[in-house]
Amino acid sequence: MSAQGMILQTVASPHARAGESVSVVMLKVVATLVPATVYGFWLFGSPAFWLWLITIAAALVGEAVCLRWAGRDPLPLLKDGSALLTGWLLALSLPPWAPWWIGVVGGLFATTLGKQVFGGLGNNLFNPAMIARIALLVSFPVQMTYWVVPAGAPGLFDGLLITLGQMPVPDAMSSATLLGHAKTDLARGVDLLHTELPGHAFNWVGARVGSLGETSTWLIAAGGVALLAMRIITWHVPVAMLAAIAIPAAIGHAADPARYIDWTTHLMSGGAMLGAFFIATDYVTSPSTRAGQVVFGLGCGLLTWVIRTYGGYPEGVAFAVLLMNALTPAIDRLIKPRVYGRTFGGKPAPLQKGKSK
Amino acid sequence: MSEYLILLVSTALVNNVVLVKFLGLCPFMGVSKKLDSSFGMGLATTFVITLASGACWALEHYLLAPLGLNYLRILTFILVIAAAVQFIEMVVRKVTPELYRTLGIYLPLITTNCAVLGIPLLNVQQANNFAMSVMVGFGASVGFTLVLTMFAGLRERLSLAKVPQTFEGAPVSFVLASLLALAFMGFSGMKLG
Amino acid sequence: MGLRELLNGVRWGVHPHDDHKRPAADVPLRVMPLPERLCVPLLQHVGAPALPVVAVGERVLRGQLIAAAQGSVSAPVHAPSSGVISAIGEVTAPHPSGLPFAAITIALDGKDEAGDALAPHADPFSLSPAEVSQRIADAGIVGLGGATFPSAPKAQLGLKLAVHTLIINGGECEPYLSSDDSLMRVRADEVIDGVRILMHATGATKALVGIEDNKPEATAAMRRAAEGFAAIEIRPVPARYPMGSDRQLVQVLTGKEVPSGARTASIGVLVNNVSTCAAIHRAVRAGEPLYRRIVTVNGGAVAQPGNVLAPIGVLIEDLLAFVGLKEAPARLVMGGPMMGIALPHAQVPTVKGCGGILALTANEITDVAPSACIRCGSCVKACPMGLLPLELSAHIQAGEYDKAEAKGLDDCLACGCCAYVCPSHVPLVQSFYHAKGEVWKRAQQKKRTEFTKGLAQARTARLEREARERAEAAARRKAERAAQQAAAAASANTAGGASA
Amino acid sequence: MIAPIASVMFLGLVLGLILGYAAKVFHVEGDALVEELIELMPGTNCGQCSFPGCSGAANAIARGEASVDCCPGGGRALAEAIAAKMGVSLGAGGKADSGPKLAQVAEHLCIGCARCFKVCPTDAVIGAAKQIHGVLHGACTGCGSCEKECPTGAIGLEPVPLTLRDWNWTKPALAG
Repeated sequence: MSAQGMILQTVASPHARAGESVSVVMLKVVATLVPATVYGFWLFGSPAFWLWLITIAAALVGEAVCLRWAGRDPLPLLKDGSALLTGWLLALSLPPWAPWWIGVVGGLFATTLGKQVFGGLGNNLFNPAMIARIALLVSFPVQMTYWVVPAGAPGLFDGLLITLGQMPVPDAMSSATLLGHAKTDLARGVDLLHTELPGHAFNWVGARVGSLGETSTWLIAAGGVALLAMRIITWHVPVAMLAAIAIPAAIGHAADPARYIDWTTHLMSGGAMLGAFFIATDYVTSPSTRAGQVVFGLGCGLLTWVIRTYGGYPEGVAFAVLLMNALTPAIDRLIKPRVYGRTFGGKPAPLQKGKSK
Repeated sequence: MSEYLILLVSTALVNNVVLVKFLGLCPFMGVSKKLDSSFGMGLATTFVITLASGACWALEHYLLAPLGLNYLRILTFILVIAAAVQFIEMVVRKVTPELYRTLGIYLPLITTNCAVLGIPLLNVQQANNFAMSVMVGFGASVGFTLVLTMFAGLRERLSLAKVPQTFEGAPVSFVLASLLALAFMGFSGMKLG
Repeated sequence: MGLRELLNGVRWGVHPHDDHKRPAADVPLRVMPLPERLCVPLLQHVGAPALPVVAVGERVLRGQLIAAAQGSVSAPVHAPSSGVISAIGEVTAPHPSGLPFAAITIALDGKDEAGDALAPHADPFSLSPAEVSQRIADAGIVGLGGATFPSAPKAQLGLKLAVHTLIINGGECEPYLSSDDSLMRVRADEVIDGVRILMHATGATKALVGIEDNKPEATAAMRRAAEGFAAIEIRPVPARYPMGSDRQLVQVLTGKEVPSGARTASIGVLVNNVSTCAAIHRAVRAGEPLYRRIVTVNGGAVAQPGNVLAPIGVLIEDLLAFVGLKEAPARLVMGGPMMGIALPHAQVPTVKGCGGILALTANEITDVAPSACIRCGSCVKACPMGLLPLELSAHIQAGEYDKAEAKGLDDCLACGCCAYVCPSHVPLVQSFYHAKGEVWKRAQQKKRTEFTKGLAQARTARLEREARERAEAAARRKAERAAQQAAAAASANTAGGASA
Repeated sequence: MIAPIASVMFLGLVLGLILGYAAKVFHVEGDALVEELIELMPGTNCGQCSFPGCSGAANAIARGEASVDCCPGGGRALAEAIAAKMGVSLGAGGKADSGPKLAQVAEHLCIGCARCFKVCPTDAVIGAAKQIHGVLHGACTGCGSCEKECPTGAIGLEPVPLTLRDWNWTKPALAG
């Protein structure tokens, strides 16, 4: 009996698989973002919707063009949903009435220079949505800090004109975010006890100035809890990050309320919730061990607070996440789980004889 | 004391020598393929910059300024730096031959690292006192080491990634460096205290 | 970390939603009728292959020795039934490569005539531990859980290292398989007696039988059988794959970890499978060598799945013909779905360590093309050894085997948890198999280089010595010649002088 | 005029003295690299790398004149060990490993001239003059020295047949 030519399949075990596919995971994340996004559309009207659509389309186009250029079939890879998620997250972090080209440039930047240059999904070193947001913020500071109050949502067509820059936005609509306002006042020498917040700067329900991801804090947090419940993310990154924002904020505010914003405002403002549950938990760019994720989350939170409090920019979540992304390989290298039968240093565990219990 | 701490943070992060001032890019691109060797490079450069900052301050204040030989500044500074590099080269060769071989030409090339000459010159320009000069040198080199090891860690991971052929090697490293610089923009305009 | 892990304290591994063990586990044990021929392999264990002691054409009887153990770590092979040796040659091995290995083919005559049994002993406890071990060795018993390490040298090692606890592995954590379960249900007394004999052979004072809590019938039967033996404790353990791995079971039952690279005996425990214990009972009490075992035949393509008592060496096609097939299987697997071997075809014999044959349908194997790793960390959470499968795999892909080794490749059990949970369907286990093979190859190469280096040095030394000896001999001859000439000259001189 | 010259001279002198002293303290004996490389080499001096013996190859590698994978006997394992010592990275592909080959005697061609016997660096060829030779596979390095000596072409390198023990899984191809 010869073995030649009889091998049907040389496949390694296991012969069963349980893992949910990548696209299912991505679509579940997207699904948890839907309530917050819809609430944002309701608050800011159709310009927000058009910008969201344009940003996602640009992200998908960027991904497809790169894949085609690399000689791969784009369609099956677009279906993994990662470019959709990237575009969506970027759209949630933009000023809702930003002009169309902000969405186009951001979406393209995110999937091309942020991701495909490094080899596509799984190989990018920085969170694509945040790197695009930062690139936009640094390059177009005026458009990226032009916020509107959530009032008088225009119709679909008017909204499209606003997004396309064909209709001027009334001055009365423009405002500053809470964090931005506080930063400006502190820089002018007005302390926080005497600052006068403009209307719509803060609202517990969420009808306030900001990006889609900032206003609907509760819905974002609810989406995050849903992700936790579906076991797509673990508690390590979000809890560590929120704690590392809240604890220094609480200490600072207790020490000097005129200089430091209190911790609830910190958590409810900017991209704290979106960052903690959806951005910092990005699988690709965060550490792969539980302990590493805690360190990563703490770093994100602390840097967020430091940049918000001392930095030149009012909001620091995106910067903090990117800086910690850059440290992720180092964290993964330094913090490893203990291997069974080995010490934390990786040496075989010493023999310990004696009676068992 | 807090003044020096602020100086340290400001030179290490806010005015990072590599990502904000764009000095010392040669070793930043050259010796960032392996985390261990780039950390070694960082330590060697830290030694040279800190020593050179102190020595050049002394040179400036006790030799060049009193004798009015300001035009010899660059020449004498380079002399001091070259000597310090020679010294560290001998030490590295003796202590860790592997690191010596890995660093290769980049070890003697610390001499031409513009950050090394730039920081003593900056100190003279800003009329820092001795302690501040050393602190600026140390802070800048800590920033250099931090960014270099960060970058090396990223590149180590990148070496396992399937980068498109067009971008393989230097191009993707430059893209990566620019994205890292973007992230460091977060520290810009930081006012401590 | 989910609720289940919080409750049972086990944080590693996977818990398949459907373990596919039932209904096969609940079907009464069937005895397979004798096939026309059997191919009994010579290497069914870890160690040196057995050496045939019969010739082609010779008639053998059931239980007769047909191949003897070779060396200290080896096991003999016995004829499972009576018949004529029709060939001693190569058959396809139950191995993914489909390469052949040596086997003795017996054309059965169907009479099933018994040969002389090994000396049975009514009271094994009156024998010395060494004598018990000898009987275990003579019966060809190897670890039946799949590791197939010969049981006798293992028991002797336990005795030498003074182990205090026997861990009896009734985990059977692989989905689909229920051969140990079935054995414990119907032959619990044999298992418990085997445990007692093994305790005697190893000098252990205590035995912990770990049974996964998804086998309540087996646990109850074992509890009944163990009544009155205080030293034997039946302990249900959480059903979680890979509970049946010795290191994990030791950890759960004793709270201790086996140091990396060491055997369990080094911490005073010895792990044996329940089937091995039953085989030991039969060998020592009844003198029956190991020539048959319970095999689970299961999978979506099988018409009547269940447990079958089958002779060792039966061809898979005969076994499948006995249970019947509903459809052509998409894959044949020896062992469980997590760690089993995909067989090249059905003309492959079973071996002592084979506890299950699966005929899986295309739906069950769900082969999906791998996509890029998204670093989700599922594999890290699943790994029972605390490794980072995603990093190991990335290093292996880049050809950095040394880095993979430094990150614990040797500690990998190849249990398959990582690949099971991977959402990108990365073939992690194949990567690890490949890397382990590569590392082994290099170690062999290194050993070889050292050996040949020694040979080369010996040769250089020999050549030098020969050259020196030649030179010395030449010098000696020259000196002798010179001395002779001198002597001749001197004598001539004296003669001359005398004459002068 | 004097001041600049004197000060630069002074500076040079001081730094020179410090460096001179440091050179003494941190003196490195010989080239340890070559020694370490020789230690790694197979030591059979078969000459297949085209350098004079293993020490010659080690010197060439240390000088950077030979590639780290120049030794056919050592295979990829040796190439990797040398690459690690040299602090260079060996490409994932490197030289294609065609699998091990060992010397084999075609008995019907062998005339028992014992020439192969004399050149084998590891004494792997057995037999005496006028007798058919054999090869001890455990000792053969596959260097091929014997192949060139054989007048009848009876001895040559043959690939080793694949067995269960040597078979290995292929590296899986990944997408993405």
